[in-house]
Amino acid sequence: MLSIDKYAYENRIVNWSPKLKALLWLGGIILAFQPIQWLKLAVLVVVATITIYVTKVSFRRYLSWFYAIIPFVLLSVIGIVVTVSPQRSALIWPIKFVSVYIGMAKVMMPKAGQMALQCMTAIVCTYWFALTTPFIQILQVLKAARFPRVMIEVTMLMYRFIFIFVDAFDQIHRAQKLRFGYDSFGLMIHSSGILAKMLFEQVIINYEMMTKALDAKLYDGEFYI
Amino acid sequence: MMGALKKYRKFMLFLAIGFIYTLAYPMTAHAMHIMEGMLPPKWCIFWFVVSAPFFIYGLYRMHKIVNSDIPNAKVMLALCGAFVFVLSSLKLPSVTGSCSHPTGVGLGTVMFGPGVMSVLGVIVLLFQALLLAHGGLTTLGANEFSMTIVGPIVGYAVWKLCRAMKVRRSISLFLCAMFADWSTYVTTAFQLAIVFPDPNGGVGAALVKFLGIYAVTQIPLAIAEGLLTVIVYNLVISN
Amino acid sequence: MIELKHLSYSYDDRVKILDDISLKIGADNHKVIGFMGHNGAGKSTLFLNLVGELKPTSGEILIDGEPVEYSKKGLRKLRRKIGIVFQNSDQQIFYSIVKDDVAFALHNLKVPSEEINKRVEKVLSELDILSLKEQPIQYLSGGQKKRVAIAGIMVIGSEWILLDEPTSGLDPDGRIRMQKLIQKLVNNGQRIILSSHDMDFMYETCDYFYLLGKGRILKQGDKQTVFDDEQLLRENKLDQPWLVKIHQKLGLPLYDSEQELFAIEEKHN
Amino acid sequence: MIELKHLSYSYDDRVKILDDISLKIGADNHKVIGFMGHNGAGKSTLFLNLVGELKPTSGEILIDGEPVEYSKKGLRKLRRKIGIVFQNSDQQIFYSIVKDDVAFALHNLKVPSEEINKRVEKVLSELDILSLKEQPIQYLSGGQKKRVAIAGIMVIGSEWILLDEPTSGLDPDGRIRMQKLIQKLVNNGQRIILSSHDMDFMYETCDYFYLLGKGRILKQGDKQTVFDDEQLLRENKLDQPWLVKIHQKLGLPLYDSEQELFAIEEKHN
Repeated sequence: MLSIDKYAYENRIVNWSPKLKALLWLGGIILAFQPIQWLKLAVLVVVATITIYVTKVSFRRYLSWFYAIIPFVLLSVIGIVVTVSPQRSALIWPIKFVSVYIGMAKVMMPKAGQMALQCMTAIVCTYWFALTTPFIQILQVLKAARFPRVMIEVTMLMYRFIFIFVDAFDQIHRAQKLRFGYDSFGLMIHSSGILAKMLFEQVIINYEMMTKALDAKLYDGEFYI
Repeated sequence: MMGALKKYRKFMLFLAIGFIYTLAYPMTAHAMHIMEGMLPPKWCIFWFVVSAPFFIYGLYRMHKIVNSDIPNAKVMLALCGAFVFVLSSLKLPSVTGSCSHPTGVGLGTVMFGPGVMSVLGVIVLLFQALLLAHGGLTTLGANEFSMTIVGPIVGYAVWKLCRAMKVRRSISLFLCAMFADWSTYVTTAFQLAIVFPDPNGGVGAALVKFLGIYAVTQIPLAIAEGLLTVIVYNLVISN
Repeated sequence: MIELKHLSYSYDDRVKILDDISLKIGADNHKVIGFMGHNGAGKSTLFLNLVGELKPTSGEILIDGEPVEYSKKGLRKLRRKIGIVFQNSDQQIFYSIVKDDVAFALHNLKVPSEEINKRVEKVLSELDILSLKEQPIQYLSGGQKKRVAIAGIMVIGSEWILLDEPTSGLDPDGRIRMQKLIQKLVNNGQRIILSSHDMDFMYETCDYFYLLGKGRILKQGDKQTVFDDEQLLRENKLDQPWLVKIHQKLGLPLYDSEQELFAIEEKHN
Repeated sequence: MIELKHLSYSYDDRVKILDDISLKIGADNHKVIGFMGHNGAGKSTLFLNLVGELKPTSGEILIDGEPVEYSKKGLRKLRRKIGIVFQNSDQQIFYSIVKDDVAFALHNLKVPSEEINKRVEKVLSELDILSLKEQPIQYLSGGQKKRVAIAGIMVIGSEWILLDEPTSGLDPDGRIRMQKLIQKLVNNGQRIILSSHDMDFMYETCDYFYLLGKGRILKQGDKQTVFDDEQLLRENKLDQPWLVKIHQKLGLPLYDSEQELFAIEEKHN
């Protein structure tokens, strides 16, 4: 589930300063937002290539991280270009609907294309950052950016606990699936409910045990960062 | 476990209510996320600025809680946050063929007061952007506003209203879940509409378009989540 | 019979957790088959492949001569043939009352409720926990919970049951009861595949063994064959059962179980 | 020395989980003390009383002659003397990088950071996990996490360390390493209290034993004394270690460990 995290610890530039990586990310984002279109495209290709090289990730797996988001980008593009107009000539693929036409607005096409390109370039840059910077280093960036201490402490703990919950989630989900708990829509809703309830119980069980463990470690109210 | 339940009876009750809120604020994370790079810089900044006061208020509340008499409140906050994050990966099928993911942000709202969730919400969004590759860093402010500010406030208001009108608990939950969800998506649609107005109909027409697009995924999802909420509520209560 | 043909599995395209494994499980009428290997040797990955939770990267699995199909229907068929009980009972018991939990799979399969009741009762009595039927789970001991978890799978009526570390967390008494339970299941016609770090338990319980290491089958055979090579076991972070040790080092005969040893040796004295 | 005087504990004022226990732990220079008992016999409750997580319903605990104070300061003092490692490693690791988590307790003690680094490195190398120093916790194996959890307590340098089921989930190799580790801790001057269901492990590792049942101490003594009574162990759902069994039933001498048995018997042959 959290395969990105694993790559973040094993890439070629894991030891670079996280602040430098954050600055490079910012640079990439600025390039994605600047107006020259070919430069965006160049950044997209270059950063994607670099990412695959430094993380040693297979091209197929790299692409797989885009599957989930491309539908949403497309959906937004459709939202931008589809319009209703009385003039047939302003539209691509017009469909007559009563007295007006529904279709894609010609004037919006370049804008939609630019938005899609900008979006993809920015996503590629953020992936580069996420895949080369372990979350522990991101905490250092947050610290350097003077985020409040208590927020960083909670973030740090949350990062650790997420893996405990993911484990529990996987185990419960798998056990349900093997007992046919997800074989229909109704069963899926029901089983998801049980799963959520069981995870919720984990919050309490873990809290109880962790309280004891904190005492054993002489915890005094502060997590050092 | 049972020992724990008995010992923490009051605390458990508190948690149980919080949990129900969690599912009652089914911010549909992935479908509702505005992707990285989709908003122009000035709008990114605008939404960061708009969300900032809520965030700062959240931090203030968080400090209060940490300094209150809840033992190890930081651990509790982080456990709730991790729970919310993992719940957000619970897959529900949606009409678009891909999967939408409900996520709750409400647990902390009731446990620790309304403000805290804006901080925990930011952290969850950060994890989603960096560990799951969903959403984005530049659009974090905009997503924060729709999901952890508007959604919870509307959901909370609906819940309060239903309870005041003595609507049955399960129906209240159902409505609360749906309205929290819908208000989030209305906000997101609005955020996109002002950036990408329709060439013929302007912002208003664009809003209708984006609402229409999201409605396709959101209506069945909201119903599924409403059901889930009621089921989990019954499971927690029957224990 | 379960047959693996050149089965390989890798999580990330880099390291092969299972590397070209070919074997036939349950040939020659073996009833309790043991998989041994150190932590991380690939046992769990293999088990998850066997129940269709993971799809082999290459190679295939045949059940009674038919290749497994990874369609929804195919998987459903597979899971009615092979059930699995995981190590952690708490993560596979979903209801608070024993009988409700055991009935979970049957409800999902839309079995009529009289039939469900009958089958649940039958399984519970086979596992000697009929008295727990109406009990809340949270007051059960570790051994009892383990039985409930097993009941939840057994009720499906699958031919094979995979048990992952069935003795973990049990006290010595629970361990002995688990051994007896497995024997009883086998007598009822059930076939078992298990993995455990408890060498003595494995030795006394299984009748055929596979030693898994570095994603490959390093050795297979009956007790004598597999536990004979102390060096190989050591290399794989395992150990010989004490019955084998006293056979090899003290020159005593090799006994199949403690009971046998003491029964026979007592006669001698 | 840890002394319990008429210690009783009850969660709900009805059932006494611990019932008027009086004993002196660590008298006569015992270094590794084992508590045995079936699931639910009260071992965990006793351990939680020893580290001040639970306050005795009646009776008291004395550490080196001084009664435990249940003020914040008193408890802190107690926990610097007695550390505890729980069974589930995940619930006692709070940082995502090994060295950060091990350093946690030292930060809480306000130890200066160069000193912290030194002590963390020392502990990690003693536990043979120095190579894991910079590793993220989430990708470690169960056995490695266990070591990190132990390191996090060891680093405090407390006189006593309580280990609850230290071998659960470990493969035979991990089990042997745990045994060696405990020996190492003892050589460093630390004293260990442990509980485990693994009788063979207990037998070889501990030098003094308490048998807990129904909230009372049913028996105490060294190996010979405690494991001698097969009947009593059975009644408490426990078992004899195999070294004791072959001594009693085959008439071999009673050896302290496997190594000893085989070393001596080899000489004979």
